[in-house]
Amino acid sequence: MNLLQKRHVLQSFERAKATKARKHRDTLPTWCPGCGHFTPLQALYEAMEQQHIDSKDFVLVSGIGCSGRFPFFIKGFGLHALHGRAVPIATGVKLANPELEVVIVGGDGDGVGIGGGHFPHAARSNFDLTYLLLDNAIYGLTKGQTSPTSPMGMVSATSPYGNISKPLNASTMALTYGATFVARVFSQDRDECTRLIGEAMKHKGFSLVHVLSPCIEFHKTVTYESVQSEVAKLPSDYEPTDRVQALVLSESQDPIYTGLFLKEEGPTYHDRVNEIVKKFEEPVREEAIVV
Amino acid sequence: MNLLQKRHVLQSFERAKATKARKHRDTLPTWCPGCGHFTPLQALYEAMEQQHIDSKDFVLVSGIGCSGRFPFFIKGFGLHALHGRAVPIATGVKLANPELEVVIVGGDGDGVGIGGGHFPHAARSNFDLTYLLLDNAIYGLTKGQTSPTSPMGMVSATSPYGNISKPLNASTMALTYGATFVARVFSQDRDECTRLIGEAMKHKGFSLVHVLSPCIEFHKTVTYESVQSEVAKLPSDYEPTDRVQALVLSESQDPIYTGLFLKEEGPTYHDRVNEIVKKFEEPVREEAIVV
Amino acid sequence: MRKQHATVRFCGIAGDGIVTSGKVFSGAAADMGLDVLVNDNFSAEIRGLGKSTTDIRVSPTRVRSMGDGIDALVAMSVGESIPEIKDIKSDGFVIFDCENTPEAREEHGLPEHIPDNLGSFAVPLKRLSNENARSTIARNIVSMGALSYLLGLPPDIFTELIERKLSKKGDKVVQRNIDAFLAGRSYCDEHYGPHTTLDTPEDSEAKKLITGNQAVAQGALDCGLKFFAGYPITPATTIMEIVARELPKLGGWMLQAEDEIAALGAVVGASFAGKRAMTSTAGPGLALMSEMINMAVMSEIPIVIANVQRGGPSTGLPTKVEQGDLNIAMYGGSGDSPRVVMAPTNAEECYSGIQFAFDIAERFQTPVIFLSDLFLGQRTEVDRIERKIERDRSTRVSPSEEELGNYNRFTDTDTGISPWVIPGEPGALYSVTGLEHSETGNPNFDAQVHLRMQEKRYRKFETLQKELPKPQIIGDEDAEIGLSCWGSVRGAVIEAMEIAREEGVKSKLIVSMMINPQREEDFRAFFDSCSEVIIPEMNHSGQYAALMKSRYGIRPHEMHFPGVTPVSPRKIADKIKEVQNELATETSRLAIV
Amino acid sequence: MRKQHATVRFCGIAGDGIVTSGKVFSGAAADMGLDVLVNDNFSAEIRGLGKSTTDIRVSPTRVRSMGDGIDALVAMSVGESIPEIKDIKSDGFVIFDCENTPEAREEHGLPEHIPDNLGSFAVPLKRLSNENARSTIARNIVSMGALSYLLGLPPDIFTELIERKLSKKGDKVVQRNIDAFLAGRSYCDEHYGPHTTLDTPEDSEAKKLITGNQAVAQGALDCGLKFFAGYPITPATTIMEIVARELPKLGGWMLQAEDEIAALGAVVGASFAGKRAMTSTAGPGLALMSEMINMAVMSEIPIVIANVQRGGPSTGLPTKVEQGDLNIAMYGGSGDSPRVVMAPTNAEECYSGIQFAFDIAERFQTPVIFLSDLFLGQRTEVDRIERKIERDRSTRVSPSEEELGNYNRFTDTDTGISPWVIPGEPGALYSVTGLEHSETGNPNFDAQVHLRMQEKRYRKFETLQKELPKPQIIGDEDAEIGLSCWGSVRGAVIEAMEIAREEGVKSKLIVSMMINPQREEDFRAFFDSCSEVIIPEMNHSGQYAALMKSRYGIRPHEMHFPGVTPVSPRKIADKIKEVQNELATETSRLAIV
Ligand SMILES: Cc1ncc(C[n+]2csc(CCOP(=O)(O)OP(=O)(O)O)c2C)c(N)n1
Ligand SMILES: Cc1ncc(C[n+]2csc(CCOP(=O)(O)OP(=O)(O)O)c2C)c(N)n1
Ligand code: SF4
Ligand code: SF4
Ligand SMILES: [Mg+2]
Ligand SMILES: [Mg+2]
Repeated sequence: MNLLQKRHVLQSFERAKATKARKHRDTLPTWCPGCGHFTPLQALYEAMEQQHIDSKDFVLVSGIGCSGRFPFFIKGFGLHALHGRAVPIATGVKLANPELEVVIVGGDGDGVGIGGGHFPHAARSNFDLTYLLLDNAIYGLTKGQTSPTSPMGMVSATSPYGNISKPLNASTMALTYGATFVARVFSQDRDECTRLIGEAMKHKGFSLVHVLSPCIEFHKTVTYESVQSEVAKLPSDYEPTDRVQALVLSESQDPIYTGLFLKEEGPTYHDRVNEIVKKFEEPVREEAIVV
Repeated sequence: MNLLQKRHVLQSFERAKATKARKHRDTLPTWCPGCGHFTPLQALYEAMEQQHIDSKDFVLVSGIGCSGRFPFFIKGFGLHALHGRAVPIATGVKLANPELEVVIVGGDGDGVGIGGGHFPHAARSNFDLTYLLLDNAIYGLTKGQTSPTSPMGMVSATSPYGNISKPLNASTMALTYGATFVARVFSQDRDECTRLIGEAMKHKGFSLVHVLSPCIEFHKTVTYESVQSEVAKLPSDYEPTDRVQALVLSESQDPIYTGLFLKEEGPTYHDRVNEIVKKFEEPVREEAIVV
Repeated sequence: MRKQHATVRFCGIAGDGIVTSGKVFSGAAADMGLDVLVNDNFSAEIRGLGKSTTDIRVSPTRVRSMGDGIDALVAMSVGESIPEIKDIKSDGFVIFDCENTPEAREEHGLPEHIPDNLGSFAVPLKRLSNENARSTIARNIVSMGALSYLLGLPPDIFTELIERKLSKKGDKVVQRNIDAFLAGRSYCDEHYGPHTTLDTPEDSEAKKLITGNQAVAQGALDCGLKFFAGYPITPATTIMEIVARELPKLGGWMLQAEDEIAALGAVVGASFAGKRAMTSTAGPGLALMSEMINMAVMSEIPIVIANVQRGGPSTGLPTKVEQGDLNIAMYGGSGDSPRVVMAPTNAEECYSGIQFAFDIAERFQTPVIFLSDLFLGQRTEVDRIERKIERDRSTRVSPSEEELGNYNRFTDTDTGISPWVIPGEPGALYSVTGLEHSETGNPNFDAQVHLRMQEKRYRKFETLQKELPKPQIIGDEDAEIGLSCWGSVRGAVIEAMEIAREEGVKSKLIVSMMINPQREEDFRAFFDSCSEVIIPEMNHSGQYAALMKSRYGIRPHEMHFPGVTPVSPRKIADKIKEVQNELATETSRLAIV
Repeated sequence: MRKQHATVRFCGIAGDGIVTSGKVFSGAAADMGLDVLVNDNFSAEIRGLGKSTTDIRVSPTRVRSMGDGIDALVAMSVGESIPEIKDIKSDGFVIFDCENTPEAREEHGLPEHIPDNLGSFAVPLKRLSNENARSTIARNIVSMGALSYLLGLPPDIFTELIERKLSKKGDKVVQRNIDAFLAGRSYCDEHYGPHTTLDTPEDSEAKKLITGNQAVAQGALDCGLKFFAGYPITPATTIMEIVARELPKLGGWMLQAEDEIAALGAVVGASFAGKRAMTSTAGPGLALMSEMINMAVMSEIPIVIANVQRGGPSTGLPTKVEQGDLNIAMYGGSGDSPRVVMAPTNAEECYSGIQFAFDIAERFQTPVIFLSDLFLGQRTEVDRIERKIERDRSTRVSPSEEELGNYNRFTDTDTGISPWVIPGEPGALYSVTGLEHSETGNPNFDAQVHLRMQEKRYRKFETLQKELPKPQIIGDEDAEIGLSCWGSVRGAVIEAMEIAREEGVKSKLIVSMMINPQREEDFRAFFDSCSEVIIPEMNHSGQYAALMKSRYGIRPHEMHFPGVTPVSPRKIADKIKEVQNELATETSRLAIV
């Protein structure tokens, strides 16, 4: 790393230091200088700060990928899991101890590629989890292969003649699966990142924050500039209450909308578990139940 | 099996004999007499018959479940695969030999439970496969546990106090994933079954036929009667050309629409592969390609 | 004739009430104070054309295995029952349906398959059912009457049981069934007279029954299970079904996951969050869990997996027994991946073993794979379990005040065990990972660090080895022939040793629930004390034998039973005698030289 | 001083051009006709703070391993290079940057770590790069100049190589780099004079270079690979990347799947449809494939899996070598699940071995797990491959006219091999399943059928065993010390045997690409001929040793190298000597008695 690069890393990081969320003052993120993931990391720090989350009650479960390294850069408990398996592991953590604030971080390959079988069930069950899906439309950590969110035609070492599969859209998927909080944000929009991550954490139920977070090292076409030119905020009068409406807008590619698509209040999975478990605590009712 | 039951099996089967698609005249399906799966089996026979598909060019890949037994009741090549893995295996069969007619059969647990991670990719890649998803909203073969399409509140051995997760909707999922042919049908509507399975097989690209096929042995609430009372055919003037429209109608629960939601023409995955491979066959162009 | 043990087989297809027959007969036997072992044999099909059988072995003394052959066959359907006749012992008998009188029995095609030496009892099951119960559905109850009469068992306990089981359905139903039962008896009394007399137990106290899967679930619930996540798979599903019903009553929860990977993932998460957590599965599911087990090995998270073995490989034989998953349990992880492997041998050990599994998992921060099998998991046996209920039990090693001062999640200690702090507890923050890591938990790929952490992960197993209870040694200490076995085969082996002993050959057995680690010194000493070793197991390739060979350098006689049905004590007894014989010849040949 | 072998290490972080340095140096060495072995050592991080090193060992004679220690360290960044100094041999040297003149070298903090015995060459890399190439980016080229001079290597081949590699970027770039290179040389000439003189090769013909992963891909493409499906994973990804590029040119296709299960599933499907198909992966991926491998075992579908081993368990050490996946390859399936396991020992065997793997897979209708490792897969070595191009090669056994008449997919034959008809071919229809099945392919759970089909599945392995080539036996036939090893360790073992021999101790080695099955008679005979056996391998638990112990009843001396770096020939040589010593003492002690 030359000095310039080092300076970039340090700068990104120094800014983050401003909050107390960071774990070790001497641990630098291992990402490439300028990586899209720096800003969401800072946004998470700030959201934690704003909500006065005690580090000891914070558990970050992550997948494998560049994004998966989050737990080592943050003050709290971390579980850097297997590729694609952060979601079920986080589910176990939360169900075992609902007092914990559980956040999942993972990449596009991790979440809708290898982990794509878990995402529907976490969403439909409305586990009280916040899922930051850092979508750079590429496999970063393994050095730049095509991912399930890569655009058609994208040339990479695994699609040397251009990608021939349509990309998936994580926000739309979450809406189809029944997630109760679905937002999309451009990683460089730091304030929006902070706000939406904060809202997601506050939301009771399964929340997806779909972060468009370019890989500056390997992606030649999905860049800060390209994303910047494609995104547009949801109309200011948009009300995030109608799932069908949300589905339609989340599908749009021109522009790619950012903002909060949907927020639905209702019982979480754990609320429903509690209802059942409570019945057994009340002695009068216990006899009524035939098992 | 008492005589009455035996007669039922034989009857369902005798009807099927009318076509030549059946493999062994002495092999009886192992399903419970009256199972929802008999009619789609017959429908498949008839569709094959109508399209004059040569048994030797027919490959049926199935998952594990009651539905997974299809290959043993049909004349052709069969691969009774692993639980949840019929889709990727079928993909390999088709890409290796595009001349083969490849049909996938599997249950709801198989397809959107354990196999739910594969479905999105087959759909978005538009592999030329026909997928019959026999949805009985229960795990039949393992004797009646709750499945990912089971209604909320359903009582079963694994949800003795009622299911507390929202069910998934296979048709909507396929539409979200980018499938180019999506239909839903009630298994007892034999003509519609035959017609849609036939259309699906004819369609070039990934086709889902979502068959509502009740389990008479274990399901107490999703029955022939309940499904019959909930379904309605898509409006007669409905044009299956608009994905957003299709998404909206497929989501509806009251009524549950049946019929063809979407049919989109366009190149299949294999068409795109061929385009690339062909470039290398043309000697003039070969030099132009920098690899 | 008098008999000590007796094995009865009901054979038929769906609708014949085979399962009910088994339940009624075994229930009545247990009520009489007899020892009981029941082995169901279902087809992998739901109904359709599937055949099913139930074997019930009863005895006034301990029943350890299904034995060899059957004493009575109740043939509820003809085609299915014909192949079963060959299993009947020379003094056994068959009960089958006849339209009217015994003379009419030829019509049915079954009698000509019955050899002359066997008792052959045609009973008009359908007719008597119709006459007494107004339906053909009570045919199995009629056959029960016939059977109880022919075995010389008293009627009262049967009728009481019928009454108890059916009381909810009203007096009329009860009476009709009792009538059907008695009709079966009187028909035999009238036409045949008694055949066999079963010995009655000295202690005629009624016995409770239990299956291995029930015992696993009960054991886990009693020792503090708080979270279970699973995916249905035969023959393990009943464990998750019991837990689904019972755990909420204790404030816990059973999560049905979308697949086995997610199930074990949720267990890993729950355990990371400090709760006793487990899953249950069978071969195909265990295969899917390979990567997640390894995650738990690397990040030292306690997990318990109850794996109920069925026939393999692949989807295999879902409803048949085999002991085929030892290899994958031991070696199924990529890299050097130590894990605890246990195998209970009966329902008592299903209960106590699963509790021990939790204690080990938590104390040593390791996956424990608990290898039950279909025979053990599904069979009904007498409940000899001593309940040990301790619902907030924990064997977790927490850091001392001092250790907390300078806390590292993976402190390298003499025992290999690092004290742990659970998320939510104050005083320490850390992250864990499936990557190699230093003591802090942060990723680290240095050669020295890797060496150190590998050694630490293996050292835990040495510590555990020292803490293990001694293996069981059974039989004659001075015998030349030693046996070793694992899992549910133990019963048949002990029975075989008894047979061989009666026939003049002594032998001894070493067996432990602990497959890995094992108290190696005890095993080595045992094998050193034997001239020859025999290892019988229910698989084709000798998986346990291979482990013993590699670990102890022995060259055993291997007996591979292909699975599908429980093993035969007779065959093992013959092998013991054969090996002893060879040994004798060998010795005398040496003496001549 | 003169040297025969020399190992050079470049050390730095991202941006220091370490990989380029390695490529240029090894390329030039190969152009000179030297034998070359290159081992890259990357961090698991993409850029950020990761350190990377490249070792290049060169020699006029055969280079079999990375040897012990390095002769020259090119320290491109200070902090990262200090820990590397300890690896330098007593007559080695360090090149490092200095701002201006050698006198100013203290500034940098590195020199005080250099022991006096080592050559210490401060070169103003940055300044000379700036002066000659108008940027600091050519620092590595300056260092290359210095290095080539200090090793006594002629400049022309380097400058030619630079010209060739950079010609596309224009004359100016070429000239600047050549200037930078020459500046490094002249600086050393001016300030220091030559240090080492490397022996030159007799055969100075330029050599081509290749990596193990390239050889695997090339071998597969040359023998008829038609379909590949994979999922990226270090260190196997390059195989799929090469195939992605090359296969379409041959009418085939590489499918990037959504995970490893789908990847292997697609391979199973393609193979069922009659095409030669494979995947590549590493430990975590192989773990995920367990269930699908078993499906192929049960339904007898040929598949080839190239597994490039990295450090484990779990996600482990993605960029470090280890031989940890033998256990899971052999035993990772539920039930009794026989499969072929092979391990190439060098690039030639990566090529010929993968072709043999396809031949076996197809002929015996079985999965073949091909265990390469990170060191072998990524290292650059001299290309000694004899290409064998046969793109429609098939070893499939098709039915004869007669057999087709009464066709069963799983006919039970003497060899265990059933002739097969591919979907789309006329004359036979059938279904296959992961369930147990009869000869027809239809599900069947009968005990006899299971026994028969299990035997058939295992019989194929006996047939194969007889058809295998003999294992290699290397060394002194009359030696008392025997060694056995597998995979890329072979090179180090042979080198160790040479060292030991020079130091007076003879030994011999048995090694085969075939791990399972193996020509057991040959191995047994070899072990019988040894007094002691040593088994060195790159893992913690001795996985290959455990297999040899179980299979042949030997009690070897095990050497467990923890992975991360390739093994040391010196340590193995010392062990050979130590064991021989013990043997001598033992013998003489016996003689005294
Ligand atoms: C089972 C398994 N397969 C493959 C890998 C290799 N691998 C590590 S990260 C990764 C992809 C990362 O891409 P993504 O999830 O998009 O995260 P990013 O690095 O782009 O943030 C892969 C394929 C692995 N670690 N485990
Ligand atoms: C890996 C694995 N896990 C679990 C099973 C057990 N299993 C067999 S079929 C089935 C569910 C079947 O349900 P579905 O797919 O809905 O099919 P249906 O029987 O209802 O037609 C399960 C859980 C298995 N065979 N393999
Ligand atoms: S490779 Fe891409 S995603 Fe990974 S750290 Fe670098 S810029 Fe970020
Ligand atoms: S269990 Fe249900 S799905 Fe299975 S065969 Fe019977 S009725 Fe059909
Ligand atoms: Mg990514
Ligand atoms: Mg179903």
